[in-house]
Amino acid sequence: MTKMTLAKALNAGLRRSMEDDPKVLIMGEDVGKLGGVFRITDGLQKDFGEDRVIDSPLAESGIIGTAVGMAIRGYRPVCEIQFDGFVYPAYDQIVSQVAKFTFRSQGKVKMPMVIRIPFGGGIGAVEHHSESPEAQFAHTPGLKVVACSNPVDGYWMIQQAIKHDDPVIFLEPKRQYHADKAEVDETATPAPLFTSRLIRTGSDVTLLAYGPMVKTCLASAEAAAQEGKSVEVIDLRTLSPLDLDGVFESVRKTGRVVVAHEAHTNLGMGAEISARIMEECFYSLEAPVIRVGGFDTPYPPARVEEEWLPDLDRVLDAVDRTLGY
Amino acid sequence: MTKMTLAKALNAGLRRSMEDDPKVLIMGEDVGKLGGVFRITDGLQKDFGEDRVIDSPLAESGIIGTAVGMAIRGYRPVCEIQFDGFVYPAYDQIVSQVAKFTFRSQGKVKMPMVIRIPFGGGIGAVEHHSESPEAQFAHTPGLKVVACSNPVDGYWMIQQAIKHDDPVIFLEPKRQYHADKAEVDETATPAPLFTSRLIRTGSDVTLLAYGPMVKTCLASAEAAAQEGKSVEVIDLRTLSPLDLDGVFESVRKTGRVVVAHEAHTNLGMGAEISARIMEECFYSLEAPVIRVGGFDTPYPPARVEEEWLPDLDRVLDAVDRTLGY
Amino acid sequence: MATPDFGPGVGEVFGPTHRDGGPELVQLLTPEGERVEHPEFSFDLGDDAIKGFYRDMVLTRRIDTEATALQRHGELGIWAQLLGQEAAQIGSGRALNTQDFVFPTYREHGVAYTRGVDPLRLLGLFRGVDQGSWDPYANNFGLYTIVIGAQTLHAVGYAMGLQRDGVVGSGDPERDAAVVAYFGDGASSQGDVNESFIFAASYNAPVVFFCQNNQWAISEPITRQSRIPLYQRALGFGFPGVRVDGNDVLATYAVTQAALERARNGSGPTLVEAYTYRMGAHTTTDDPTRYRLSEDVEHWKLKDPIQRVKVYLTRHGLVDQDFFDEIEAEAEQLGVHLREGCKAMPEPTILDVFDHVYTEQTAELAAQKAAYSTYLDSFEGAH
Amino acid sequence: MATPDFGPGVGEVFGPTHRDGGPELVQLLTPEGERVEHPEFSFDLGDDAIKGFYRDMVLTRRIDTEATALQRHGELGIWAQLLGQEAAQIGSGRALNTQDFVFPTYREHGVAYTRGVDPLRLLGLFRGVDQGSWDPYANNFGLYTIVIGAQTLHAVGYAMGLQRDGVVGSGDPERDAAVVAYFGDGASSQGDVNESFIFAASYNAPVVFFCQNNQWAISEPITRQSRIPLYQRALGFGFPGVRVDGNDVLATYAVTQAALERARNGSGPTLVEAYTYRMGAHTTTDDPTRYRLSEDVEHWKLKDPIQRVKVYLTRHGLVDQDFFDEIEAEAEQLGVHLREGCKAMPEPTILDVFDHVYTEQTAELAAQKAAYSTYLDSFEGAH
Ligand SMILES: Cc1ncc(C[n+]2csc(CCOP(=O)(O)OP(=O)(O)O)c2C)c(N)n1
Ligand SMILES: Cc1ncc(C[n+]2csc(CCOP(=O)(O)OP(=O)(O)O)c2C)c(N)n1
Ligand SMILES: [Mg+2]
Ligand SMILES: [Mg+2]
Repeated sequence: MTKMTLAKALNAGLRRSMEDDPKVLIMGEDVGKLGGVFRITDGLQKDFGEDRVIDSPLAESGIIGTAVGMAIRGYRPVCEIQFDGFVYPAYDQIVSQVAKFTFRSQGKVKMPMVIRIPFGGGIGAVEHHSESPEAQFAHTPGLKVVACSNPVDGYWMIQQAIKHDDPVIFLEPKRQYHADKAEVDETATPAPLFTSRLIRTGSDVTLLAYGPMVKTCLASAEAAAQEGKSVEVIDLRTLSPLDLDGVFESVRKTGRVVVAHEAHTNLGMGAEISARIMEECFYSLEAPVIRVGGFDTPYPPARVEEEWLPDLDRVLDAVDRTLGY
Repeated sequence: MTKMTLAKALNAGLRRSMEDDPKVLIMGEDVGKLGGVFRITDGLQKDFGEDRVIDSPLAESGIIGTAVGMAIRGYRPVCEIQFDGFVYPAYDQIVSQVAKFTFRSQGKVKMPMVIRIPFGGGIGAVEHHSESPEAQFAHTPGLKVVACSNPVDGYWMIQQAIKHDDPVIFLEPKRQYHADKAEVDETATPAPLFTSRLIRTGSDVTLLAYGPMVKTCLASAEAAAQEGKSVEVIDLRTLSPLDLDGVFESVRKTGRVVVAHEAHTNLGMGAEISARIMEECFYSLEAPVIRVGGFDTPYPPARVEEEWLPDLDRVLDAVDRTLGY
Repeated sequence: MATPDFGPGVGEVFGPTHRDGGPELVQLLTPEGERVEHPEFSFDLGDDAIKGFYRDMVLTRRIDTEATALQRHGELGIWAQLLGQEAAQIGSGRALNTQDFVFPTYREHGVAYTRGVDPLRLLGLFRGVDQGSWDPYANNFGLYTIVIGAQTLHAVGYAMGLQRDGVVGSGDPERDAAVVAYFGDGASSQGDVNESFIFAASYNAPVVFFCQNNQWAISEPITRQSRIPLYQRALGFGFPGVRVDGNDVLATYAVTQAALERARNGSGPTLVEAYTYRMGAHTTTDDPTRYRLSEDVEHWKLKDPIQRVKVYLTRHGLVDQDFFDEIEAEAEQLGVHLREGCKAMPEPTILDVFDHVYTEQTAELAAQKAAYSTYLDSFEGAH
Repeated sequence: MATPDFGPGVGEVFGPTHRDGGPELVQLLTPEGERVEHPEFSFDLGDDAIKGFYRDMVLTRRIDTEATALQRHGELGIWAQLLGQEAAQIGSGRALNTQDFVFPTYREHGVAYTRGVDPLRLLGLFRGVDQGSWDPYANNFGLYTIVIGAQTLHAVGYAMGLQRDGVVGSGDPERDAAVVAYFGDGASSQGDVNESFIFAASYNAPVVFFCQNNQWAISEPITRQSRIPLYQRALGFGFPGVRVDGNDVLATYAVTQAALERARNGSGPTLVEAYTYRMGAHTTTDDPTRYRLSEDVEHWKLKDPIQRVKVYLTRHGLVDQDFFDEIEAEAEQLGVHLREGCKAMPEPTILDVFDHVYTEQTAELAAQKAAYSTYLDSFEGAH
């Protein structure tokens, strides 16, 4: 058992993956000596060498495109995208190459690649440093998309993603990197990667979140409890494929759902989840699924980001609104 | 009044826009002498010169990126992306630059740019030539996204998009280019660009479509009528912003909705539309909104594409299913 | 292509804007079938090899003409012809070792043939029954790539893998390997291709960038993409570039061989520009009369890659009529194989589409597949 | 930077892999403050201009130190320092005409100053109150660009617009215009930057690619991006490239001036590599001690761009103490302006965020704004 921040947990998970499998490579901008701008790869180049922890030229399409070739050669590249907003130059390689290789080769070519993306806002950064691109990747067949929300998941999920034979977009809530510490038991057996998790039981409303919003939603549930409202919270963890059986079960119990994320509400994950809940739990719904998301504007200047991002009060307000039906 | 195919109508619309405004430029691969692989720009370079109809080097990011600069200089570039699957190399310029310029400059810089994309399948092409990327653009604030479904709309919508001061992703159902002819009245007054249109009235089910699926859905409605089911059909036309007032009105009447598109169902436009209908018409819904979309697999080889794409029967089946509730 | 005029004063102000970058055009067999010497490159295989190349080119052209005919008869949806590029593909393909790996575009039918891929398999993508059914690992020949330029980065990444596997510069010819990235003149404008030059130079990766400059990117002439000879692009990235007569199979072999050798022994990347011409349409759906003059095509007919070898072989009495007859017979067989095989290709079924999206089918896709299968069954009898 | 070893045999096989491409480093004022002649470039303005450059550089450095201090005091979230790059920015910025247009990165504070942009406005992005509040058309200075390389394509497109407006090669100095695209050494690896070279060459666009090679891309040295001098990248695309001492304001002015002149008179693009050094951290959040030696920094201190001009001016008795005092006083004023102005910057309000997503607010956004405003009001009194 060690107390770790999310950043340290991811670093420890990466280290263990590299120890376990010599085919695991890390590539990205400034991942070497610097250890990445968030220090997630801190010390790894020193211990595993420049051949396994590779500082790349400043070109995201180049990073992902060459990683495709490494995967074809039998390696398991773990690519770091420095900030969410900089994944787009690599978008073509990700959606047209990485996502389709297994399909078009009828399984002959595997793409065991992990693309790590620090995502979301709340760190007072300038434009392009606080995006939430998950929905675009989840819309793309062939990719898998997961988001961790705490140190324990960070430690295990990154290792599971690296072991996995399909390409995984691995979303890390950068706002949480150095926030809270948690006990990580390196000997435990983690839950399977592509599963959601019930993290707080309740009977009145089902609250769905992932990544950075999990902490916020737990706080909202706590506050709601003070007001006598029993809120059940589920950490989705996997965005593609979605694991909604537990969600449907919860909805059949509560009849009310709030789904929260930082991404723009329009066509965000909440849209898909809302649609599926209606398809599966039509007769159980007492109220429409309510979405609490980033507004449909570009991410704003840092001085107003806290008001732009869904927070405890906005989630609470949504909980009240669904109970109002 | 002239009878035109969609291809000819778009060509005529482009021609008229270039006559009306010397600032209108066309740029893309093979748009000059060849007139584009679909001949949409046929004859334009001959009549307007190489300075206004520009064959570009083979680089999509370059096309959109230079178009941004032209727009800043006061031009109104109309960029042709040769096929839907080739818009991704330009994805970064589109979502991080084109979409955000007006916002970040607080309106000081306008981006009057049109990005024409022949989209959708059904033409027996090889991979990457039959994609439906609309949801990804609709999820991006700052962009507007429209899809035409017939020659008359093609003729007017392209001119309206070019006159519009915000960037417009202009989706053209390539399968329809040379399909049916329609009378185009060049003297008529078109409906505003960002509006949906009721194209068939009915009372039992509301059927929503855009682009290539409009024709299919009208046929399904016709077939349903034979079986005594009255289906109302709405051509959404605009995907961002969505114009759903007419849809909500229809749903309050029918209580049943089917939304169809070729794009992957997961996080496709249908997800957002379904979520909004639940939010707005919760108590009017007799059945969950049913989505008929492309499957969540990469676009398949041509020999099975007709079975992969939603067709008359699958839409009809969805209509029956919603009536089954 | 001539050096463009950079306008007044450049000479004095900045000095010449580019250098020759090596022999302007490496040629070892003239269009007239004459062997010629070149100061830096020589063809050191015997006449048997040349006979082999001749056979390869004839069969490759046959693959192309058969496939074109199959498209005309509606058996293929589309076909990307290589007519005129046989020497560029056979010369480079035959320079490869078994352990080398190839990343092709959609037009490398001749290279595929040299790798031992059954030509029939090449038809699947164009017939619309699959997206490439050969096993890339069986012949070290990757799947065709439609998105222009994307494969060049894959090639560099694979080459970086070779470096990490210790099979570069080991000195053991059985062991050392290299990668060839094929691409076209139009592709040279794509960001990905230029980034692949950056990465290859940065890591000194064992890759040969083989650009078939067939003068056209659909309707756009090479001058739209570059105003200087393409091989000189390499100078901007710090590795050698050379232009070879892509219609000269001997020169293409020699130059590719040298470039591959550099890659295998750890000397890094090379750009080879094979100067050739797309004699046919871009694809069977293209109409070149809209954008190019038949004179050009006529002019290039005189440089035909197969004819010059035939002239060489016959003039020097290296072959007799039987030689040509046997190859013709072989070509006939190949034609039959393609025609019959094409029509006999197994049709895909819609339900297979759900099976290889991921290495293991997800519950979501299993459900979609099951639902669709039930739906399809509902028509049994009904129709 | 030395030419890398391309491994054995390249010389014989392919000939030299790159050429000098012009004077390796254009310098007109040595670090010791001595004026030197250069065969191709000369500084033809008088000493008053040099005094002006000195003042410009001192004020520019002051903007940088004040902003850095404001960040330390929590008034800015982050700041991208230009320390050491004053000459590269003032020399190039002062070579511009009013009608020229600039596409900057996020570090061009000195260039912004030469364009007449109030330095205070530069702070907004870093303070988090806006994303650039100056009007790009007021000073022909575009908004800062964070996404590496994206602006280079915008620059080429704008330059193509100039060509279509007939303000290139008209011969009228009041009329002819050019564009400068600023970018860094790291940016040179991005696909967009290389595509901008392609487009500029293809259309012979009036653009100067001004690369400040400050040796670092955050923690990565230039050698990771290119193994040959960066200015030689231009050779691969068919236009001139030149390396200038970026710490020499006279040389930078002269070279940029010549490149701009070529652009304006219709001779096309030029790549100028300003060889300089990032004396500070990448940004105020960066810790360079993790990846570079202080010796390097010490070494470059001796090449300080401001000091050498000061030595020149004083040694030749071109200025007296008053000159320096006045500039110091001016710098003081500027400091006050920035410190007070920064704190006084109007705070954005969340409801403004909905207003400029589109040129006209959509019904959807109006509704989101209204709903959020009502929600916010619900707290009035409540809290
Ligand atoms: C990214 C991308 N953009 C556009 C296309 C459409 N397209 C297919 S082939 C082609 C021309 C390619 O020219 P070149 O690279 O010279 O290869 P060639 O076809 O001549 O062999 C184009 C524009 C594509 N396949 N991919
Ligand atoms: C597309 C993209 N990828 C990554 C980043 C993160 N980033 C910001 S600055 C920088 C280094 C830029 O180096 P260089 O081009 O040399 O400019 P300099 O900062 O040295 O002035 C990086 C990697 C970015 N802003 N954009
Ligand atoms: Mg070509
Ligand atoms: Mg730098």
